[in-house]
Amino acid sequence: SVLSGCSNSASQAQTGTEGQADTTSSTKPANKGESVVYHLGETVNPEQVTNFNPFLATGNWAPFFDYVFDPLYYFNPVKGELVPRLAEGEGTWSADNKTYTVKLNMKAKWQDGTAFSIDDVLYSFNTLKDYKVLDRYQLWGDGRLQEVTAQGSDTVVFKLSNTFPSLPFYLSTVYIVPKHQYEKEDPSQFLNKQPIGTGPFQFKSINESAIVLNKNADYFLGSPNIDQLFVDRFNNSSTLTLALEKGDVQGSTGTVAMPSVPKLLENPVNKLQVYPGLNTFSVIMNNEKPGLNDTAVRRAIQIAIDRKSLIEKGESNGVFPANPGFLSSVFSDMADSGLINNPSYAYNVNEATKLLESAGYTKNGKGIYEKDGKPLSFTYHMAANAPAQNKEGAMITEWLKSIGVETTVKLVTWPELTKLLMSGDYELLQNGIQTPPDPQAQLEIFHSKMTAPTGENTPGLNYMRFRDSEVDQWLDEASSADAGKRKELYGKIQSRISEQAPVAVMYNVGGHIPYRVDQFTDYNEDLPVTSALSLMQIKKK
Amino acid sequence: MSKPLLHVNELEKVFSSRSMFRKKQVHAVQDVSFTLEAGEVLAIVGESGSGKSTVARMLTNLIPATSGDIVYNGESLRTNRQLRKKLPTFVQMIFQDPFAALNPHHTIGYIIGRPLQVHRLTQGDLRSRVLELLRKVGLSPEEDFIDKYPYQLSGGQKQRVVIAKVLGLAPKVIIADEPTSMLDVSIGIDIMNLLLDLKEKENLALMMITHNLGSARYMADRIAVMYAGRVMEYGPAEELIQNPQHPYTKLLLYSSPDPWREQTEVFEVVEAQVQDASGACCSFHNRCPFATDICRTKPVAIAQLENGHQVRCHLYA
Amino acid sequence: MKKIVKAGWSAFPGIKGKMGLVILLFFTGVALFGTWVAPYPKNFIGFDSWLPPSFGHWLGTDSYGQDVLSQMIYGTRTSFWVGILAGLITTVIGVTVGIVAGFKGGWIEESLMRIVDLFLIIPTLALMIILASFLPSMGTMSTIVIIGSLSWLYMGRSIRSQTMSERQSGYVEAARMVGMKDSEIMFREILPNITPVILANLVLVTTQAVLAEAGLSFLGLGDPTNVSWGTILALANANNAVLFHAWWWILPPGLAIAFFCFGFILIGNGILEKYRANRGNAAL
Amino acid sequence: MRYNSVYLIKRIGIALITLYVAVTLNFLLPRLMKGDPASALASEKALGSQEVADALKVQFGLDNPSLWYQYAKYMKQLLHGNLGVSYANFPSPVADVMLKALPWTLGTVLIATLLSYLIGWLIGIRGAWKPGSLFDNTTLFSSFFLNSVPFFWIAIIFIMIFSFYLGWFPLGQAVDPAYDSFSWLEKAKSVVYHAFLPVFTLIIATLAGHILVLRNNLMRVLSEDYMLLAKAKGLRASRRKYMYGARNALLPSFTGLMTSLGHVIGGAITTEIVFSYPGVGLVTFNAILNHDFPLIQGAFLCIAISVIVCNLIADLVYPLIDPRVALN
Amino acid sequence: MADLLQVRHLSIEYAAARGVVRAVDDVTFSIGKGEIFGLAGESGCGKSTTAFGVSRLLRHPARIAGGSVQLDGTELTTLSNEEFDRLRWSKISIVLQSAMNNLNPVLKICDQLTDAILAHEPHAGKEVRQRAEQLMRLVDLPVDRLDSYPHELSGGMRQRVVIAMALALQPSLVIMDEPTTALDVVVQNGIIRKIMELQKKFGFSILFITHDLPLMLEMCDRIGIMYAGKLVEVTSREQILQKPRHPYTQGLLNSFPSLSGPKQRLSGIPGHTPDLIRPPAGCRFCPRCSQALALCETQQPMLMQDEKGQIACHLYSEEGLSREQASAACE
Ligand SMILES: Nc1ncnc2c1ncn2[C@@H]1O[C@H](COP(=O)(O)OP(=O)(O)OP(=O)(O)O)[C@@H](O)[C@H]1O
Ligand SMILES: Nc1ncnc2c1ncn2[C@@H]1O[C@H](COP(=O)(O)OP(=O)(O)OP(=O)(O)O)[C@@H](O)[C@H]1O
Ligand SMILES: [Mg+2]
Ligand SMILES: [Mg+2]
Repeated sequence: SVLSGCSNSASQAQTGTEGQADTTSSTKPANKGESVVYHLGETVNPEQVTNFNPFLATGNWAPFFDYVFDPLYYFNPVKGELVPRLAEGEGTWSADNKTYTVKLNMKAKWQDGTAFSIDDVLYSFNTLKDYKVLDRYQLWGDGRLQEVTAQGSDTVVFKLSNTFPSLPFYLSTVYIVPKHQYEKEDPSQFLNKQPIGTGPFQFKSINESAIVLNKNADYFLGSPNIDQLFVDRFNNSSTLTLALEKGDVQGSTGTVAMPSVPKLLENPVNKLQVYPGLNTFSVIMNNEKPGLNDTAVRRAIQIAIDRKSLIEKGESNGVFPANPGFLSSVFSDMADSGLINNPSYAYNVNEATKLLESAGYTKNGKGIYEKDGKPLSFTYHMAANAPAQNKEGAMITEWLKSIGVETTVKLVTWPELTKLLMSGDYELLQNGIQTPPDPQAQLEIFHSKMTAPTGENTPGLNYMRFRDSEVDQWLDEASSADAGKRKELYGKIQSRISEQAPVAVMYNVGGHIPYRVDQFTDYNEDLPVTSALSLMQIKKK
Repeated sequence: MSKPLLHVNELEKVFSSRSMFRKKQVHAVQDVSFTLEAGEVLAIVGESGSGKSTVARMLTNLIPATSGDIVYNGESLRTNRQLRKKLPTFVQMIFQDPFAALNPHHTIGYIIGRPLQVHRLTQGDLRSRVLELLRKVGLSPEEDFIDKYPYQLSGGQKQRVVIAKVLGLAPKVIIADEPTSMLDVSIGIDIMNLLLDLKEKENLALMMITHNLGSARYMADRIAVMYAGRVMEYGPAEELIQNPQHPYTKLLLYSSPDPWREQTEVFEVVEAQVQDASGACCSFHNRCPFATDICRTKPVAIAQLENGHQVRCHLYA
Repeated sequence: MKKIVKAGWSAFPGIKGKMGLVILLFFTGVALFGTWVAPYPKNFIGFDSWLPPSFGHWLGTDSYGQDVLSQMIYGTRTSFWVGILAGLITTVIGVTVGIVAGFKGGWIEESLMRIVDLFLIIPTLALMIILASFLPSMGTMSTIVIIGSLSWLYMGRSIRSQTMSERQSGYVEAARMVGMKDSEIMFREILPNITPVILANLVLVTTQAVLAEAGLSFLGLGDPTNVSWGTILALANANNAVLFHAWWWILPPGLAIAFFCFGFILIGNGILEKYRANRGNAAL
Repeated sequence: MRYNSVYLIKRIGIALITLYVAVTLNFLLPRLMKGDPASALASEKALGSQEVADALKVQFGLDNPSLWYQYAKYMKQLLHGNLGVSYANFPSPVADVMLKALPWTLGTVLIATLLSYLIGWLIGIRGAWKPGSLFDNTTLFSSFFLNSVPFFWIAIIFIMIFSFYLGWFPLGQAVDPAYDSFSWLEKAKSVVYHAFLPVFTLIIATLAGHILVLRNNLMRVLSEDYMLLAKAKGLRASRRKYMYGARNALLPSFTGLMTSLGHVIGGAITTEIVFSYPGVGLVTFNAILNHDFPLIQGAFLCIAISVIVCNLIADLVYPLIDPRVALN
Repeated sequence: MADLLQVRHLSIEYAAARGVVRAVDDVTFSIGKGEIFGLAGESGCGKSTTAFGVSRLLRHPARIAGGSVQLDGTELTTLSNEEFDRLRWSKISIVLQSAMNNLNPVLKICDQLTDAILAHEPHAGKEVRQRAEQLMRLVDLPVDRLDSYPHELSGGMRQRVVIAMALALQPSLVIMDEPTTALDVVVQNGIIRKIMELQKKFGFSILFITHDLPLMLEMCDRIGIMYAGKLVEVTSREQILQKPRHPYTQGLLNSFPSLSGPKQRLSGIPGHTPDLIRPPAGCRFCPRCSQALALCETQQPMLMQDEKGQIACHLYSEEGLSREQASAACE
C-alpha cells in the first residue's frame, strides 16, 4: 500500500498536463503547459513483455531497464566506454588489482520516494550470488567476484579471487533494484508488475500497443525534457519502418529493415545512427568436422564470401564490416583495424581456389573440390523465419559453390540452432555471436576451455571447437595484464585468428538506430540516440 | 429323396447398430425356412422392408446370418469354409437396379469376363466364352456388344448383361432381387421370360424376389409371402393366389390393381405401423381385420394345410 | 496428333475448364522453358536496387538489385513443381485413406477418420514446422514432402464420403457377389468411378500446395536457396517494398499465385460441374 | 424439446474424448521437436553457461527427462486449470499470456467469420437463385479468384493502400498507444478502428469459400421436388428462396462454418503478423519458433477447444435448423 | 361435354448437350369437368413433361416450342407470371411422384398446408389453421399430425398430406404425376381409393399419370397413351378393357401378368424406346411394331378422331387401310 500510494502521488503531479496531451495531437508544436510525448518504436512482440524484473532473462524487453533503472555504469557501445550512472565517477583498483572500489552517487532516489542506499546495491549483487540462474554473466563464477561489501554508507567494494580487469564492463550488466521492494519476493520468480527504479523515466502503464513511461522529474542526473515516453510495440520491423516514415514514431532502439534504410534517408528528417556492436554475424564453422579441420578450407571459405556485396546488397551499408581477427571495432583501441581492409582477407575467388588446390584438393565431375574421394560438401544451417538473413545465406552458398564447395541448406528454429552450436552437430552455420561488453570476453570465445568435443555441450561460446594452445596462453596472460600488455597480446591473438579462420566473420550488427529530427532536437549522438541518457536531453522543437 | 439343392432352416437376422451409448436392434428376418430344388422357381413377395433382400443377401453370404442354417447340397454355409469360398460359382444374384449394377467404366466384355478370370473358369478363349454368354441372353449381334460401355445400352439390355455375367459362373441357384422393378413393364416381361427359359435350359433353381403378386404368379412354382421378417404364407403359386388363406395375403391380393377381376368384397384396411418381427405375438395383428385377443398375446405357429400350403395365422391353429 | 490435342482440349469441360487450361498452359510453358526466356540468370544481383519497371527491367529490380521478372520466371518453376508434386503426394495419400476408410468401414474407418479429425484440430502450420525439423535439409523437395504429407486430410474425408456412396452402388455389391478381392474392388471398380472427384480434389490440393508453399516461405520456412513466388513475396515484405512504393515487387508474385490457382480451380470446377450434371449428385 | 438426451450425451461425450486425445497430443507434439529450450535460452541470454542452463531446466521442470513423469505432471496441472509457465516469458504463466492474446483473436475471427458467412450467404443465395445470370457469373468468377489469393498478400496490399498511401487506417497494432488514458467510448472506437483492416482482410479471404459452398448447396436444394411444389403452390419468391431453399441449404454449410472457425484461428497467423496484431496466431507461431512447450500446449489447447466447442455448437444447433437430425 | 382443359398441339423441347430433345411433340387432348384423365406410357415418353408444361413448371433447359393450353377458356401459355401465379393452386394443383421429397423437410406440416392458402388468401388469418385441420380430416389423418415434421410421418401419410394440400383451395384441376409409385400396393390402394372418394365429393378433374396400366384402368374415365413424345391413342377405359386398338396399347396390356384368368405366356414389347434426339422418320413405334406396314416406316400417322376415340396409327387410317387391303389383294 505504501507502494501504490506513492506511485499515485507521483502520477498526480502529471495529471494536469496529461489531460491536454490526450486531446491535442503530439505533432503540433509544443506550447507551454502541453505535455511533450516522445514515441519510440520497437519490435516487441505483444506477448513478450510480461515482467519488469531486470534480473530475468525472459519475458521482458531489455532496453526498458535502461529507462527505468540505473546500473552502476552504463556501457556506451558508440564509444566502447563506460558512463557512470549510480557510480560517482570511475572506480579505483587496488594495487594487487583484486579489489575494485566504487563510490555511489547518493543523490539518487527511488521513484516511490524511498531513499536510495548502499544496501540496495549490495542486495542487487548478492542476489546474483544467491540465485545462480540469475547470474547470466558469471560475475560470481569462475573465480571472479569473491565478496561485495560496503565501505561506509556510500562506497561499494568488490573483492575478486583472481585478477579480472574486465570487471567494470561486467558491472554495467547489473541494474540496481530497490531492496525494500525485492526482499519480500523471490527475485527469480518476481514479475515486478509495478517497477520502481532510480532511472530517468518511471513506469506508468502498459497496453497491447505501447509501454507508457513518465519522466522522473527528480532524476538525480537531471530531469528529462520530455514529459512522456511511449514505447510503441510492433511485431515486425516492416511495420515499424513504415511507422517511422509516416512519423508515427520518432525513433527506434534497434531493428529496422536494413534494405529500407536508403529510402528512409531520402527523407532529410530521418537520420540513422550506426555503430558497431557486440554481435558479429558470421558463418560459424565446426573446426572438428572433416574438411573443416583443414585451415586451407576454412581460409578459402572466409575469402569466398564477398562481404562488401553482402553489406551493400543485403544490409544496405547499415552495418560495419567485421574484423577477421574477430575483435569488434567498438573496442577501437584494442581492435586491429588494419585486418578489416587487409587484402589477404578480402573477397578473392581465385585465391580461394588456389588455396584449395595447393592444399591438395581437386575438382570432381560435379565441379566440387575433393581430397581422398571426400568432396567438400557441408550442411549449412540457418535460422528459420528470417527471410532476409536466409537470402544472404543463399548468396553465400552461391559464392561457396563458385569456389567448388557444396552446401546443403537447412532451416531450423532458434532453439534448435543453439542446440546444434552447443553440441557441435553442424558443419557450417550462419548466425551471430554475441558477447559481453569486454574485449577479453570477446576473444575468449576462442579459448579451448570454452569448448568441448563434438557431441558434448560446450561450457562457453567456443562453438567453433577451435583449439590453439598459444591463443589459450595469450588469453590467460591478458586476463591479468595491464592495458598496454593486453593490447599487444590481443593483437597477436587477432592475427592468429584471422590466419586460422576458425569462423568466417561477415559484419558487426550493433546499432543502426533510425530517428527523426523534425520534432525533437538535441539528441546526444555520442551515445545511442535512443538510450536513456540521450532521450533525457532531447527537446521538442 | 436326396438332399435338396438349397435348404434354409429357421434363418434369422438381427441388425444391431451399435452407437456409443445404446445398442439398437432390428429383427429383419426371423424363422424363415424353405427348400429349393433344381428347375424350380420360388417367389418371395412382401411389402417394402419385410426382409426379402436380407434373406437373399444371407443366402449369398454377402452378410452373415445371425442364426439358422443355410444348406447347399447338404453342406452348411455356416460351417463349411470351402463352400463359402466357391459360393459364387454356386449361387448368384441379380440385382434390382441394372443401371447401377454395371460399372460404367468397364466394357461389357470385361464385366462378363472378369468373374470368369477370378474363378479361373475358362481354359480356352475368354472372348469366345463371353460371346457365347451374350448369345445365351439374346444380345445379338454379340460382337457389337462386347466392346460397348454400359451407358450405350438400354435398361433391358443392361439387365441381360447382368444375367450373362451371372450365367458365366454356371451357378446352380440364381436369386433375382426384383429384377424388373426398375424397368418398364414391357421390357420387364422380356427379362422374366428370359429367366424362365434359362431355368429350363440350364436346370437352374430360381429364387425371385418381388412385391408384385402378378409377377410372382407368372414366374413361380411356389410363393412365400413375407411380412415383417417372417413367412406368413407359403405354398404352390396358383393355389396361393386363387385361394389365399392368410389375411395379409388376402390384403395384398385385394390391393393389387386388376381391372379384369370380378369385384370382390371390400377389405377392411387397418392402417398401422409395421411391427418388428421380434414381438411375442402375431406381427400382423395390428393391421388385421380378423385379429382377436389371442393374436395380440400369443406367438403364432405355422399351420400345415394340404399340398404343402403353410400359413402362420391363429385362425388356422 | 491433332486428334490427341482435340481430345485433350475437350477433356476440359466448359468455358471455365478451357479458360483454366489456357492459364495453366501459360504457366507450364513458363515453368518448362523459363530458363531460356528469362532475361537474366537466376540470383544475379548485379543491378541497382529498387529500379522501377523499365525496358531493361520489365518488372524493375528488388532491394538486392535482382531483376524481378527473372525472379518471377524462375519462381514459376519452383511453385509449379511444388504444386504438382505436393498435389500428387496429397492425392495418393488422400485417395488411399479415403477409399480404404470408405470401403472397409467399421473400426478401420473409425480410426482413420478420428485421426483425420485430430489432425484437423492441430494447426497444420505447427505440424509442418515440426516435420521440417526431421528432414535432412530444407530444399524444395522437403517443402514438397511436408506439404504433401500434411494436406490430405480434407481430401481423405471427401474421397471417403464419395466412396461410401459408391459402396452402396449396385456394381460394388455385384463385384463382391462375384467374389472379387477387396483390393480389386477398391482400386479397379470404385476408383475409376470417382476419378472426377479425385481430379477435382487434385486440382484443389494443388492450389492449396502452392498457397502453402507461399505461406511457408512467407513465414521464413521455405527453401531460401531457391526462388519461388513465396520467397519473392516474403523478401518483398521483409525488405519493406511498401515503403519504397515498389509495387512491382509485391504485385507480381501475388498475382501469379492467384492466377495459377485460379486456372486450376477453373478446371476443377469444370470437371465437377460436368460430373454433377452427369450424376445429379452434389454431395462432395 | 427437439433434443433427445442420448444425442446430447453422445455429442458431449465425443467432444470430451476428442479433447482428451487432443490434450495428450498437445503434450507429445512439441516434445517431438529437436533442441532444448533451456540450453537455447542459456546460450542466448547467458553466454551458453551450462550452470544457468541446468538451473533453468530445474525451473522449467525439464530436469526429469521421463516423458511419463512430465505427462503426469502436465495432466495434473491441467486438471487444476494450470497451463504451466511459459519458457520464453518465464516466469509468467501460460494462462496470462494466452488470456492477453485470446480476446483479440476471438474478437476479430468471430466477427470476421460471422460477417463473411452472412455476406457469403446472401451472395451465394442470390447467385444460385438465378444460375448463369450476370450476377451469378461475376460472383462465381470473383470467388474462384479470391479463393486463389494468399491471405497475407491481401493483408500487405491493404496496408499499402489503406494505411500507407491513403492513411485511412493505422499500420497495425490493436489499440492506440495512449489507450490507457482513454474514456471507454474512445477505447471502443480505438479498438474498432484498429481491428477494421484485419477483419476486412479475413472477410475478403474467407468470403469466397462461403459463397461457393452456399451456392452449391442451394443449387442442389433447388433441384428438389419440394422446391417445384412450392412454386406450383404459387408461393412468393422470397418465401421459396429463404424458407424453402436457403433453410435447407443452410445445414451443410453450417457444418463447414463451424469447422472452419477453428481453422481460421490457426490461419490467422499470417494476418496477425502483417498487421502486428497481438493475437493467438502470433503467440503460437512465436512459441513454436522458441520451442516454448507450455505456451505451444496452451495455444494448441485454445485452438483445439475452440474447434471442439464450435463443432459441439454445430451439433447442438443442427436440430434447430434441421428437425431431421435429432432423430438419430 | 364441357372441356375444362384443352391442350392443342403442345410441343416441348429440351435443349440437351447432344441436341434438341422434343420430349412432347404435337400433343392434343382435353379433359372434361369432373373427369379423371389418365396418361400412360413407358418411361421417358414425355408424360411428366406434358404435366409440367400444362402447369408451367418446366425448368431450364425445357421450353414450350408451340401449341396452346386452355383452362376454362383461359389461354395459359401466354399469361404473365404474376397472373399465372394467381391461378396456381387455386385452379391447378399438382401432386408429384416421390412422397419423400414433396414436402419441405424443415417446415411443419401445418405451415406447409397453410402457406399455400395464405399465398392466395392473405387475409385468411386465424381461420387458416382450422382449414388445415379440415384438410387433414379429409384425408383421414389425425389432426395432431399438423405439428409434426415430414420425416415423422410414413411415406403413405406424407403422400396423403400432399393430396390434402393439393385440395386446399379446391382447384378445378389436380395433376397427379405418379402419386403412388414409391408406395407399397396396400398403401397405394388406400390412397387411390381416397382420391376417388374425394373426386366424387368435390368434382374436380384429375390428370393422372402412371406407368401402371392396370391401376389406371381401375380408376380413369379416359386414357391417353403416349409413346416417344407422341400421343398415340386417346380412348375410354371400357374401350381399352374390351379391345385396345393401337399396337402399342396392345403390347402394353400384354406386359402385365394378371392375377386372375388363365396363366399364359406374355410377350411384352420387343426392343426399346427410340432416342428422342433422332426419332424414327415415320411412325415412332414402327421399329417395335409387329403389325407395321411399309408406310409406317416413312410417314408419321396423324391423330384421328373416330367414334371410339382418337388414334394415331396407319392401321386405322383410310390410307393405311387401303394399302393394307391392296397388299392383301396382291397375295
Ligand atoms: N444394413 C442394415 N442395417 C440395419 N438394418 C437393416 C440393414 N439392412 C436392412 N435393414 C432393415 O431390415 C429390414 C428388411 O430390409 P430388406 O432390405 O430386407 O427389405 P426388403 O423386403 O428387401 O424391402 P424392399 O422391398 O424395399 O427392397 C428393414 O427394416 C431394414 O430397415
Ligand atoms: N433436363 C433434360 N434435358 C434433356 N432431356 C430431358 C431432360 N429432362 C427430361 N428429358 C427427356 O425428356 C423426355 C421425357 O421425359 P419425362 O420426364 O417427361 O418422361 P416421363 O414420361 O415422365 O418418364 P417417367 O415415366 O420415367 O417419369 C425423356 O426422354 C428425357 O430423356
Ligand atoms: Mg429389397
Ligand atoms: Mg415422369
